[in-house]
Amino acid sequence: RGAQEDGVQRHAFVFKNTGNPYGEKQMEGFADGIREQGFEPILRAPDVPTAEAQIQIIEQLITQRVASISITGNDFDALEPVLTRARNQGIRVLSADSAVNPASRMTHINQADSEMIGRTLIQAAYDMAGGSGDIAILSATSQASNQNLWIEWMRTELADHPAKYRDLNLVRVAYGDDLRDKSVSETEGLLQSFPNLKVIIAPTTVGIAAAGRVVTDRGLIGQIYVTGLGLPSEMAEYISNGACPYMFLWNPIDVGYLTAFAATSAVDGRISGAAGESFSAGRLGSFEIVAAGDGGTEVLLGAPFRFDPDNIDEWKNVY
Amino acid sequence: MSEAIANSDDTPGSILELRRITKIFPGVKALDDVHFDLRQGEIHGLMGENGAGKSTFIKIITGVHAPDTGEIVIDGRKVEFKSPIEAQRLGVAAIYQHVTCYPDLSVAENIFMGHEKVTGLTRRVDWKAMHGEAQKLLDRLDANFSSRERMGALSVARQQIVEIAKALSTNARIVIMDEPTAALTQHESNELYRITEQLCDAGVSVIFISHRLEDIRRLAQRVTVFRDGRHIGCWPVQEITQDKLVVAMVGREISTMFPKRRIDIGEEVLRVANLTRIGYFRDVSFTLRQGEILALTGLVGAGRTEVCETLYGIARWDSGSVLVEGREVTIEDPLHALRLGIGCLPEDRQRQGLVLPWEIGKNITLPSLRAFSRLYWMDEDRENQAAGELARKLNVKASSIFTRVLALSGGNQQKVVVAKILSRHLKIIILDEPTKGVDVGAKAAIYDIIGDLAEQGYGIILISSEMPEVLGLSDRIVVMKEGRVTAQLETANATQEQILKASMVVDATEAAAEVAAETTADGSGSGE
Amino acid sequence: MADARTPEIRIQAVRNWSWKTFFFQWEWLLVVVLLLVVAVNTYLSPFFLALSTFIHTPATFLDKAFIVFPMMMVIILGKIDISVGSTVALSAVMMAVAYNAGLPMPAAIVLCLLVGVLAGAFNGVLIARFKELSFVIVTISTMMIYRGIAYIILGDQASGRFPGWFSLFGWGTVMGVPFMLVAFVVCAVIFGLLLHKTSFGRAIYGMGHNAIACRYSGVNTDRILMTVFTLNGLMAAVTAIFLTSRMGSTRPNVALGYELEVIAMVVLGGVSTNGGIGRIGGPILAVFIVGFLGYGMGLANLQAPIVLVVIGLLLIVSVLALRVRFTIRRKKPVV
Amino acid sequence: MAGRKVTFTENLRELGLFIFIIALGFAIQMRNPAFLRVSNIVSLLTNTSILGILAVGMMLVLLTRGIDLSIGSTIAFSGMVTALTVARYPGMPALLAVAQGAAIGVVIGMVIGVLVARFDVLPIIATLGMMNIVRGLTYVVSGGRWVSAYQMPDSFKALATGRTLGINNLIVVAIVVYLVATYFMNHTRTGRRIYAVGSNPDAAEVSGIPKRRLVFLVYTIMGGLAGLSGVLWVARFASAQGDTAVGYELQVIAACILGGVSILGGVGKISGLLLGTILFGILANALPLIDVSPFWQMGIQGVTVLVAVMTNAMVIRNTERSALRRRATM
Ligand SMILES: Nc1ncnc2c1ncn2[C@@H]1O[C@H](COP(=O)(O)OP(=O)(O)OP(=O)(O)O)[C@@H](O)[C@H]1O
Ligand SMILES: Nc1ncnc2c1ncn2[C@@H]1O[C@H](COP(=O)(O)OP(=O)(O)OP(=O)(O)O)[C@@H](O)[C@H]1O
Ligand SMILES: [Mg+2]
Ligand SMILES: [Mg+2]
Repeated sequence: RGAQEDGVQRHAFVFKNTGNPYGEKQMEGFADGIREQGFEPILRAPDVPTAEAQIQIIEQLITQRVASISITGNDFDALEPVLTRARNQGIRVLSADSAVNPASRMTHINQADSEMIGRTLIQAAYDMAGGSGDIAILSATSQASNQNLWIEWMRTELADHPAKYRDLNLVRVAYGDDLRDKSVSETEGLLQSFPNLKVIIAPTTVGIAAAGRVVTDRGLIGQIYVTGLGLPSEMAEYISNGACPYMFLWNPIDVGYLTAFAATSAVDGRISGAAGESFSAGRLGSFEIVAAGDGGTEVLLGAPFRFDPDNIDEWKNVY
Repeated sequence: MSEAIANSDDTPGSILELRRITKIFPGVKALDDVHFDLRQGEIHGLMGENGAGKSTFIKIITGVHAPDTGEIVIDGRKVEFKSPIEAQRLGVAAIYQHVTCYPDLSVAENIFMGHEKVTGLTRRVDWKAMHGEAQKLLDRLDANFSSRERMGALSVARQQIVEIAKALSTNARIVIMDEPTAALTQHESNELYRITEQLCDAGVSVIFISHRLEDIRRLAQRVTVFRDGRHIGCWPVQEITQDKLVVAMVGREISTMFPKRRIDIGEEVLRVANLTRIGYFRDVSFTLRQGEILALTGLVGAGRTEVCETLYGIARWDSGSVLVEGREVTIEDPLHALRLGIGCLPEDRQRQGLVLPWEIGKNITLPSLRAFSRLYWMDEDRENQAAGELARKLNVKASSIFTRVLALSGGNQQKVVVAKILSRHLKIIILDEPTKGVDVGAKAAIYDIIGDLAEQGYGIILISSEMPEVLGLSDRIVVMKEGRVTAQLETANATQEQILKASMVVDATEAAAEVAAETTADGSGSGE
Repeated sequence: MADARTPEIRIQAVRNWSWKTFFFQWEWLLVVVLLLVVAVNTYLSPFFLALSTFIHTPATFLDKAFIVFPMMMVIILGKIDISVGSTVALSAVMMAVAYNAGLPMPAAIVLCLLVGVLAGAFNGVLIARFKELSFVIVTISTMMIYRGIAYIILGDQASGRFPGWFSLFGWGTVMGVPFMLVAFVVCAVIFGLLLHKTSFGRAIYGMGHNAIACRYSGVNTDRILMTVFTLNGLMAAVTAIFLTSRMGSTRPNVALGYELEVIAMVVLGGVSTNGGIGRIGGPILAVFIVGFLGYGMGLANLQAPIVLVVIGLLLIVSVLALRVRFTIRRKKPVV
Repeated sequence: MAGRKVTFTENLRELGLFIFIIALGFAIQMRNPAFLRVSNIVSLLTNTSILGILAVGMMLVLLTRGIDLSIGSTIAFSGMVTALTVARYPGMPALLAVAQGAAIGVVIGMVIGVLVARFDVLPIIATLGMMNIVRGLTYVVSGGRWVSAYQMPDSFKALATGRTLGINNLIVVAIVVYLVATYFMNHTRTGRRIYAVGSNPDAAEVSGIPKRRLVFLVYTIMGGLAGLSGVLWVARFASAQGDTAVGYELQVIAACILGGVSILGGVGKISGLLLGTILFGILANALPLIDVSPFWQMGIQGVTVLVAVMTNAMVIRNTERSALRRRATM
């Protein structure tokens, strides 16, 4: 199954949209992982980050009778009908990086524990603010499910330790829609509205770079700090100049690579997506499927990696 | 007739000559082997029926169209124009039949577009010089508006004056005027005659196209007639009688332009009392009865069109009242007016009257789509039949009702607009300059139609600036000036002088008093 | 005196039909392009040439095609409606929220249509009543307003959990043919007749060429304008139903950018943005050209940027072909 | 006589918009006193300057009855190519990079110009097609990558952050563009002829105005300004992405129309354009300042735009009516 005339199994990866280096790296990792096992990867991404466009791509993959589809969802629920159709045709469906709902996937490859990300970012902000001051969040779009989950955990962290965070005020969650110009306007709005602002947490690659840019431009380095989740290449400048003392991210290549092995294991029948199963993932070693917060199961890649002035130079050319 | 080729060839002083010109449009031979010559300082009239090929001929001289065969000779040298600019450089300027202006720009810019005045060194537009020059030209034409005015805000007649100023501004040696008087009143036409003669005295040669015999009689030294794209003849104006000219143009005799019919005037169908639209007209009152032809006349800009458009629901009146068959009405929009039985032939047939890219038939049935459809579903067979009948009745010249109106000559276009009105059952018909730009033959036909309509019991309001038309057709005359009625006269005892006086006097109330003193009958009261 | 060469022409009321004018039509070019697309796709992917491709895949691109019909009317009128994508989002969100608030699903669907109608009518009223406002600015601002309302209602949430039968709109079949395709054909017939066979359609074409003359001729231009924009809203709501059914849930940012895709298809179909010109067949062919092109290139796993470039080229090249045809046929008159 | 009056009312076209902007500014100031602070005004102007530059080009296009939907893509493409170039050759002078970006835009504009002016392709189709093509090419040249801040030399980034005479460079560029455009449109023959072409293309042809050449010129200028904006955009955000400025064209067109430019051609003034752009700048800048839920932002923006144009329409209606009344009493 999943074979063209020449009999090579084909595995597809669908990212959110084209022209996104983070996605390119994930696809690159996925392709490496699939080729390593002697199969053929298919890498797809629509030109706009919408669920509607992904549905079309999945329909095309179904027609091609691929063995598996791994998807970075643009919508948690909206892909369920088409993915169900794919599964009914015997195609194995997984999600990676940004989940689709448990009913439409076998399992989800999670870059890192959402709880850990949320809590770590608040701790970083606490650290940068020196324990007191205003903090604000600059997110992507208001419906990005990843971001919303992380923000939820940030709020939980603040609520869990009221004494520790007594002087730390989360003043606003702003949305830059992953657009450069809007992210800059929103950042400037935050600066103007909250004179006491100390830290901006931006759990999105476009947002964090835009915030770093504004802080650098305004000569606010040392007064206002930026942290969050960003691409090392985008953030290298602001980590070096001190606008962002440190930030986090996982390795997208590894996310793709791990997904590749999960996909082939699912096609082989080695895993069914139930918690407790495990499979080996080439150079990354062995992974176990665990229960996820959304009621489905997931595979955790590991803790997010911390990028700071000491290590940024070796990573900025990687991704 | 066609052998009557008079003055031909190299008469000394001939500055423009066209030989054996043929121009074929898809399906139409617009010009067929015509020739023409123009002498230094001459005013040369060019006449012919609608669609005879006059405008096409002009466009060949100005380089807009290239002839299929034939040659153009200027100053004894053969020339070939690749674009209108080349013709301009050789001193040819034209005032086109359909005003070609830039409605969003100022009058001065309209005049100088294409040959703007620039400052010497920086080559920037010299606004001051342009406005100064433009104002001078306008003053020379006795125009009472500013060169800074926006072109689009001017009436058609004033735009025409700007067009003339534009032609003057190029210092052309050959000026071609394609029906310049079509939109002008008698008074304004006189001004135009004066200007044209001035030009000739300065050595400029003029080709003057007109459907008005008096224009040619008054101005031209020679007259050339085209018919169906062919050259019929060229005569010195003194040597040809009016009747012969008409025969040359139409190919048959037209017995009487204004056949006097005796029509019984019936009930009052329309009463307008103290109608006012602020800024446009004020206290306009008149009545109209079945079978009556009421002429509305006055100078351009007197507000006649505005009054009629208000009656037709294009605009709302601010105060006053309108009674249709004794019932007071409000008129929301043209549809409403049509339902009340009021129809209108608008002033600007290309913009307001026709869907130019459409076929003749579709245009004719546009006002009565309802009648040809059941529950919105069109009955095209019935529609085509009806359209065909109307087109035949008005003698529209085209091969079929599926010809696009775009390709028709002005007069035939006008007939299509008339056919549109006839497609509905109405009581009152407003005709705003129905014979503007229409040839003698078609004019006679339209007069005939107007007579027929009156006979059938329609009440007709005829806006016209042509004195013979007003006096020859109407039963009663209302004269307007600057938005007020200055006189109401019975045609039977009205004179041209009376009308002119009422339309030009300085003070309207004074004029009303003056005219009232002279006339015996009071127009508005005579109905009861 | 009477010239033998000018007999009194009796104007005819019968149309001359000729093969030449019949084949000199834009639609034939589109047919050729469509066949070309099929040929290229067959070459690119072994999966393309199958009956199922022609019967089942249209469902993947037909959702927005429902707006093509009323948008065609809007463009024939010489206007453009940029707010349709937002109207889709707003009516979808209203439907989902109403259903989840306890309204029975059929009622929610009616509400969806109603919202579309209201949104379209609001555009229409503004454009008809405020003549000095450009339709572009009106529909750009309602584009923001409608989607803005959707955001206000649903915020960052998605809403769905529709009853099972609702998915039949997008996924169901009638005798093996997808319901969406059937619905599309029905709409095509209805709109085709509306446009070409009724007085309403006639008036739309007339207004596209010369709205002033139509008003002088007693056409109720305001009402036609409002009706057409309302139809546009209605069909946007129909799209919302199919789209939501296919996605099983909805959120405020669905159907982003649909307006330009729809306009592109209408324009490719030979409808002139100058107004007055275009026949129903063109946009229908354009829907399938663009749809199959995207689908076939997807089957061949070509990357999105390539697909973008090809669709752009298609748009320009096919219109260039039209231009060349025109320059052969006639020289443009001046004045 | 009446002439003076008419031109007077026509100069008031943008009065309503002006009043509206003042009122809006006042209302925002009440909510957040930071609004009229100098630093905020500067950031507002900085962020609006690119929109303003593009609006000038779009006005020219709209004046000729055209439209350009491709500028978002042109910005992305020129920005991307320029960013790739400076990343490869960090020693390249910044002004050369600007020239390169503008040149790329000019070439794209010329292609559109040829399609529209020479082959009579409807502008909406030509630019819709180019929008897709150029966007696709942007992804192709970048290979899906972004160019990041650390890859760009400081001199390049300083294009957007540096100052000239104490004013941010972006604002300076925008001011220069406006001054040049004002002179060009009001005092050169070419500028006036662009108005003429849009006002009546057929008449333009008869009076010997090189219509096609002007249409070509207009798209070329638009392309050049979009290319320039692409470089400024990339320098300003210190990052080049494939999806830069997606959908930006609609904002630019909206700003133009808000500023009184007619898509029917021939009508539009630089002064109105300025007001339209500033209103959009305020909308983008002020909503983050006053504490509204992000979910309300888009709706508020839409309503503001609609109310702004309606206010303007009302003011025009009223001035015209009172002008009529005055005329009637004369
Ligand atoms: N661009 C064109 N394409 C096709 N036919 C045309 C075109 N221009 C003119 N014609 C046709 O050529 C013939 C001559 O038209 P022309 O406009 O020269 O007449 P005219 O003598 O000026 O009439 P009028 O007195 O009504 O202005 C008409 O039959 C007209 O339909
Ligand atoms: N005093 C005035 N000042 C400026 N414009 C005026 C004035 N009076 C009338 N107009 C305008 O001049 C134009 C001519 O008016 P209108 O068409 O009603 O006159 P008319 O008698 O029908 O003349 P025409 O013979 O041109 O049809 C109208 O557009 C009107 O708005
Ligand atoms: Mg003529
Ligand atoms: Mg009039």
